[in-house]
Amino acid sequence: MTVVDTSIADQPRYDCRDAYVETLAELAHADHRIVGVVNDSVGSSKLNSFRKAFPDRLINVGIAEQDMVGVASGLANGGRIPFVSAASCFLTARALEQIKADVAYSNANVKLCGMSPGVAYGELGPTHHSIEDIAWLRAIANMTVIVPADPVETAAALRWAATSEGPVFIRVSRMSVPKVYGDDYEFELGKAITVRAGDDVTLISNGTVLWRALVAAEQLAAEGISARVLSMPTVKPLDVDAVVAAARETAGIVTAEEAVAGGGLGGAVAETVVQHHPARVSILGFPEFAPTGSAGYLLDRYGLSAEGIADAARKLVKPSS
Amino acid sequence: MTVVDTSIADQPRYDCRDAYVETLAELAHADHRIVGVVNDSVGSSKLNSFRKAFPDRLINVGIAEQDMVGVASGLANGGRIPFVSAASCFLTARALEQIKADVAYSNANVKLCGMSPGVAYGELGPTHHSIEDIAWLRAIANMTVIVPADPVETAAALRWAATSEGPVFIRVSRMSVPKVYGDDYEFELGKAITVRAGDDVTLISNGTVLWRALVAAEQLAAEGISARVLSMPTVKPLDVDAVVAAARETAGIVTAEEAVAGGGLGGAVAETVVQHHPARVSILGFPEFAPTGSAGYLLDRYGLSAEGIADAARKLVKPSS
Amino acid sequence: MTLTVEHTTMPVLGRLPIHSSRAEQVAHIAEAAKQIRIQDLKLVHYAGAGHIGGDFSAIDILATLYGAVLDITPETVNDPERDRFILSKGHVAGALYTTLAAFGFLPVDELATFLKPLSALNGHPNRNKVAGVEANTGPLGHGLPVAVGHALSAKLDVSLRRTYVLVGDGELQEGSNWEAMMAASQYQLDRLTVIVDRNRLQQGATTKETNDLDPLPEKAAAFGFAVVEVNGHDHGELLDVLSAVPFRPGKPTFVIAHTHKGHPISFMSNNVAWHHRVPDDAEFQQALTELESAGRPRFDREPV
Amino acid sequence: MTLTVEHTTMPVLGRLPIHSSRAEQVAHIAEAAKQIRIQDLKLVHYAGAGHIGGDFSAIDILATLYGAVLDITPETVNDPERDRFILSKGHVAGALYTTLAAFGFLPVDELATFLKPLSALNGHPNRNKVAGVEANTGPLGHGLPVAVGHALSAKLDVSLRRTYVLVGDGELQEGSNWEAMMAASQYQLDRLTVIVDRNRLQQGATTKETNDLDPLPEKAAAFGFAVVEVNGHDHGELLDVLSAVPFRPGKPTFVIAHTHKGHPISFMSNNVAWHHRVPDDAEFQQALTELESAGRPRFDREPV
Ligand SMILES: Cc1ncc(C[n+]2csc(CCOP(=O)(O)OP(=O)(O)O)c2C)c(N)n1
Ligand SMILES: Cc1ncc(C[n+]2csc(CCOP(=O)(O)OP(=O)(O)O)c2C)c(N)n1
Ligand SMILES: [Mg+2]
Ligand SMILES: [Mg+2]
Repeated sequence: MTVVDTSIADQPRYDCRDAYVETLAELAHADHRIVGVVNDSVGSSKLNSFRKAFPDRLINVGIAEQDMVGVASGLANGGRIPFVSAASCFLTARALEQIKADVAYSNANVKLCGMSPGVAYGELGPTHHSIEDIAWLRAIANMTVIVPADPVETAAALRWAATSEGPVFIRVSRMSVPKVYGDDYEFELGKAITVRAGDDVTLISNGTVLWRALVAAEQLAAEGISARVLSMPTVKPLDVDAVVAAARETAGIVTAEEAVAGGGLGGAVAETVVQHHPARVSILGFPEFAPTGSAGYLLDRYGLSAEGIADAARKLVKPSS
Repeated sequence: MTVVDTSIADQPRYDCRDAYVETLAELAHADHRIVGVVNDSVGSSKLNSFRKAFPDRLINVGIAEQDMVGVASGLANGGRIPFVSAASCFLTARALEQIKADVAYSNANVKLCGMSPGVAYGELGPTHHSIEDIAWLRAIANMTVIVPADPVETAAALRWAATSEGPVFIRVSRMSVPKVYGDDYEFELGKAITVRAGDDVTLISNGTVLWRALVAAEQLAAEGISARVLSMPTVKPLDVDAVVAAARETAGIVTAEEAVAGGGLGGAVAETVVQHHPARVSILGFPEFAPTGSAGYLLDRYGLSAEGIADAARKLVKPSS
Repeated sequence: MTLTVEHTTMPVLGRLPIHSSRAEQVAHIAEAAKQIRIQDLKLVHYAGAGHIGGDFSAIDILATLYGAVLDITPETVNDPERDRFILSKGHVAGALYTTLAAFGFLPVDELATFLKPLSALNGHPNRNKVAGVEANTGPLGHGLPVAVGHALSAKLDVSLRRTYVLVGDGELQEGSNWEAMMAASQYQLDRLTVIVDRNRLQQGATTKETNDLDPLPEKAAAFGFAVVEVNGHDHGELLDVLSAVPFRPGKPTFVIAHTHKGHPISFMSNNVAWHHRVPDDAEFQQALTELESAGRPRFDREPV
Repeated sequence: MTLTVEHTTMPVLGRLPIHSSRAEQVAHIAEAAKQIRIQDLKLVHYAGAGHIGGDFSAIDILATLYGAVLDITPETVNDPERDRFILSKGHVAGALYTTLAAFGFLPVDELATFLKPLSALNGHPNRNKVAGVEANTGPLGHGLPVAVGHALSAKLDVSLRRTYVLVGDGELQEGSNWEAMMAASQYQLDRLTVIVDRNRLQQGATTKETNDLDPLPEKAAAFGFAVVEVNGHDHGELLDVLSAVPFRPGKPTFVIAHTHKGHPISFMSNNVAWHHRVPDDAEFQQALTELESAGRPRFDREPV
């Protein structure tokens, strides 16, 4: 598979919701069982064109997330494949027991699509920041958790989800990102992708932060530090082998994600290394409710920029006295 | 502080809900601001006597957990100190957005008491098992997470919570436990307690599993393995120094908790060691939705027995080839 | 006390031929309900756990549904076009398992595993383990949204299959139900029937003392449902109403089934203590005697 | 375009003396509402974000509450006995901040920090950062339970302080509200007033197309509230109703304020596109002209 890696910061940027709706429409054309389920989030999920194409197959339950997820479970019982599309903050916080009981424990064939996750809602504040979603859903048994990094991976993950049986949570980013992958990319569940080879230190990332990790690796290369960059779209189940190899072969691991620092990707990596091959891990993420600021401002503020990631990597390679 | 340590398995057992209601009544007598808030859980929280003593100060909103937590936040706005008492599974899963927005982010002076947590509800099944609560609440900023190990610690933590300002989550165990602490115990937030000294390996535990870790340490001692046992009532904020010392001074750490394996105490310890002093950690907990069985059966089945903990410790001390 | 196969004595009753008379159907349901109660009493007594009050409140409804209303049999339990029944008040799993066994979905002697390690018969129903269970319930307020989802799927399929969901009255304090009712009405799901087990008791007290549901008919009507009230222990009334839905084209139906928790046992009936109390030996014997004594137990609807 | 202090031109209006006549109060509220709209328009236009449709729908209600109804002033903002107002539809934070500034709770020029890095004026209100904000809202369906909690605290204190909460109509699709309403009625919280901004639009469509709330008066009445309907842009009606609560002793009050999103701007009013659209330069100028033009904008209640 091709990885787009030259001066990624200068590439055009994409809102992954566009890939989401395109792919959903493509899937819905091919499989009549696919339906959308939303909470007054037709616009914010960019599903206007989908509704036009499939007026009966977009179920809008209104502003009612518990009902939304319960309804999705019932639709699955009736043989449908529901894609629930709602702001990730409300989907996961408001309907968590439905996700646990009606989807995960019931093993219902429901695809939960958390739109505009992380701090995409910037100035709308912590109530709208969905930084806990990964930690919350990772704690639930029988739940697959996927955090795609670009439009290509978003589309590929959705296609995979549509044809695999069972509960899946996919984050669909709003904050625009360059393409990391070529169009030949195929999603494989539970597999890390080495998007850049390296031996000194490992950067593990996903979602909107992955390309920043690639830029960080370039900066580090200029200083003679060879950083391996692992794309980790599947947070659960985690690619244990890739993490253990990184722990074994490099000086340490930096995890960087648009999420709370702990419990999510960073937590999963930490739990893996301590149980298989103890190593230093620097976990980047949000340590508190963010103050007012745009998404970009907040990422920078909490070290989720290329500079912040490179800094964390430097400290692992050359620990200060 | 005294630690009760001789043949703890033979000591009388206590349901920590009894300490809970006794302490709550004592606190309510001393401070008129204290009120209880429940979701038809007067009986399951053992609050019948409290209701008799303070008929107006036990607010039963009915079977409505979202409302329960929102109401608690409003009561705090009015100057009250609400202790929300509800089965931990429903309190945390059903009202998670209220916990995040109305309590944690609002910095409301609300005490969330998760009754009958873990697998206490045994045969009632995964919908009633509250094994994710610690991971879920730990991911929320500005949230203190406390998991007391016995009636003494439950009472002490409640007294602490009543006089400290801000959001607190306390698990109140139903599954009966022997006393680990003497009556002179005082709760200190964010501090581990070395309930047994040791140099070979460290067992970190809390809640209903702590006494099992003590029994495991005795079994290990009989084999010449000196196990340090750290009681970790505060999962958040974690006692970083105690964890780092354990990582530095012993061959590895076993974490054992009545919770999902990952994201909770084990996750917090893993994240701490990888960032401060990489070491082996064996994380014990539930890896899946449990099958039918009593609480005791399930703890044993998933290695949360003295034997299971001792086994994990042995593997750390003498790694098999 | 341990539950063993010796305690699983219930005959398998199955369904009557489709063209049986109403009187035959009602008699059959009555016999089924009696046998299910006797068996369920044994389950709870010997297993030492269960929710007998809510079980006995709901058994006449369950027996009517599985005995004569639902288009579902052990053979069609996976047929996509089967009717769906969702037990939202999942704490009465024991009553559901016993009912499923009575109608052949489950071997009667499997009831002996109720609550035992690794049994399929958990304290709350699991659809992945028990044929005939449509939803994993237990937390209250989940079944109605799931039922709405299923009714929507039927509507999308232009199918005539029906969806029934049984909710507790205390359970209706959960807001998720009202979200689902608004949606059901918006989508005009007239093949959806919500049955409320209106026993006026919840876990710790009466609904009135806790968080009154009344005026419940007005609430349901204002949320767009056609409302019908029945005696929830009268098999004839239940049969007539549950097989006649929908009552108003375009509207989902809300059946308020007036019941007593613990019905018809003299010392359990309408007594909140029996939400999850387990009968001791003497209580067990007395309850068994009352159930086995001839005649159909009387239930007079309370003045509301 | 950047928001600067130059754009924060609103006069501080404060409260009239207590014994002012009703006519004086109404005129004062009208002037305040006008100034708040002009200022809020500038905030949204220059900051490039906000929810102007919902802001303009609610401003007459906010101006009436802070201008003449609530027993709260900048001096008593921490007084335990103050009335509480909770903005449940937290997405109209801009309208709330501007209202708070108009009545002296917040320096007018601090409005220039709206949405800027580290500003206290977040896109949704934060009670820990802005004096006068009682609850951190933003996710819908949170304010009403919190208001019930506060009203309960007042009742426990045997206090006469009142609690008002403003909810969106789309917001009422959240079940948490109905849980809270049942509890409010159970606890007879007659010093609690729920005001619904009944603009019949939500984020993406009309309420009717999405998940119809009607018959809303019947729903609220069945949930135990005294229901009153008002023209939500008529300051006199709002003043009369909001200061007269409770209407039925022992019952909480449900005020359905009929409004238009975007009122009174010709091209915004009742237009769903303006949920969170930002006026461009031409639109800004036209809206400003319409607001500044003399006379009180007319609002005729729609036939329901
Ligand atoms: C979300 C949730 N909260 C609390 C409970 C605990 N609980 C189990 S049964 C019950 C009472 C139910 O009362 P009702 O719905 O009236 O049922 P019935 O009277 O038929 O037993 C409660 C509160 C639960 N199962 N789920
Ligand atoms: C729990 C939740 N779900 C979804 C949203 C997204 N959202 C913000 S405003 C809005 C529409 C609100 O409509 P309404 O309550 O009628 O308010 P108004 O018309 O006054 O703007 C939605 C769906 C939210 N803020 N919270
Ligand atoms: Mg009941
Ligand atoms: Mg509206």
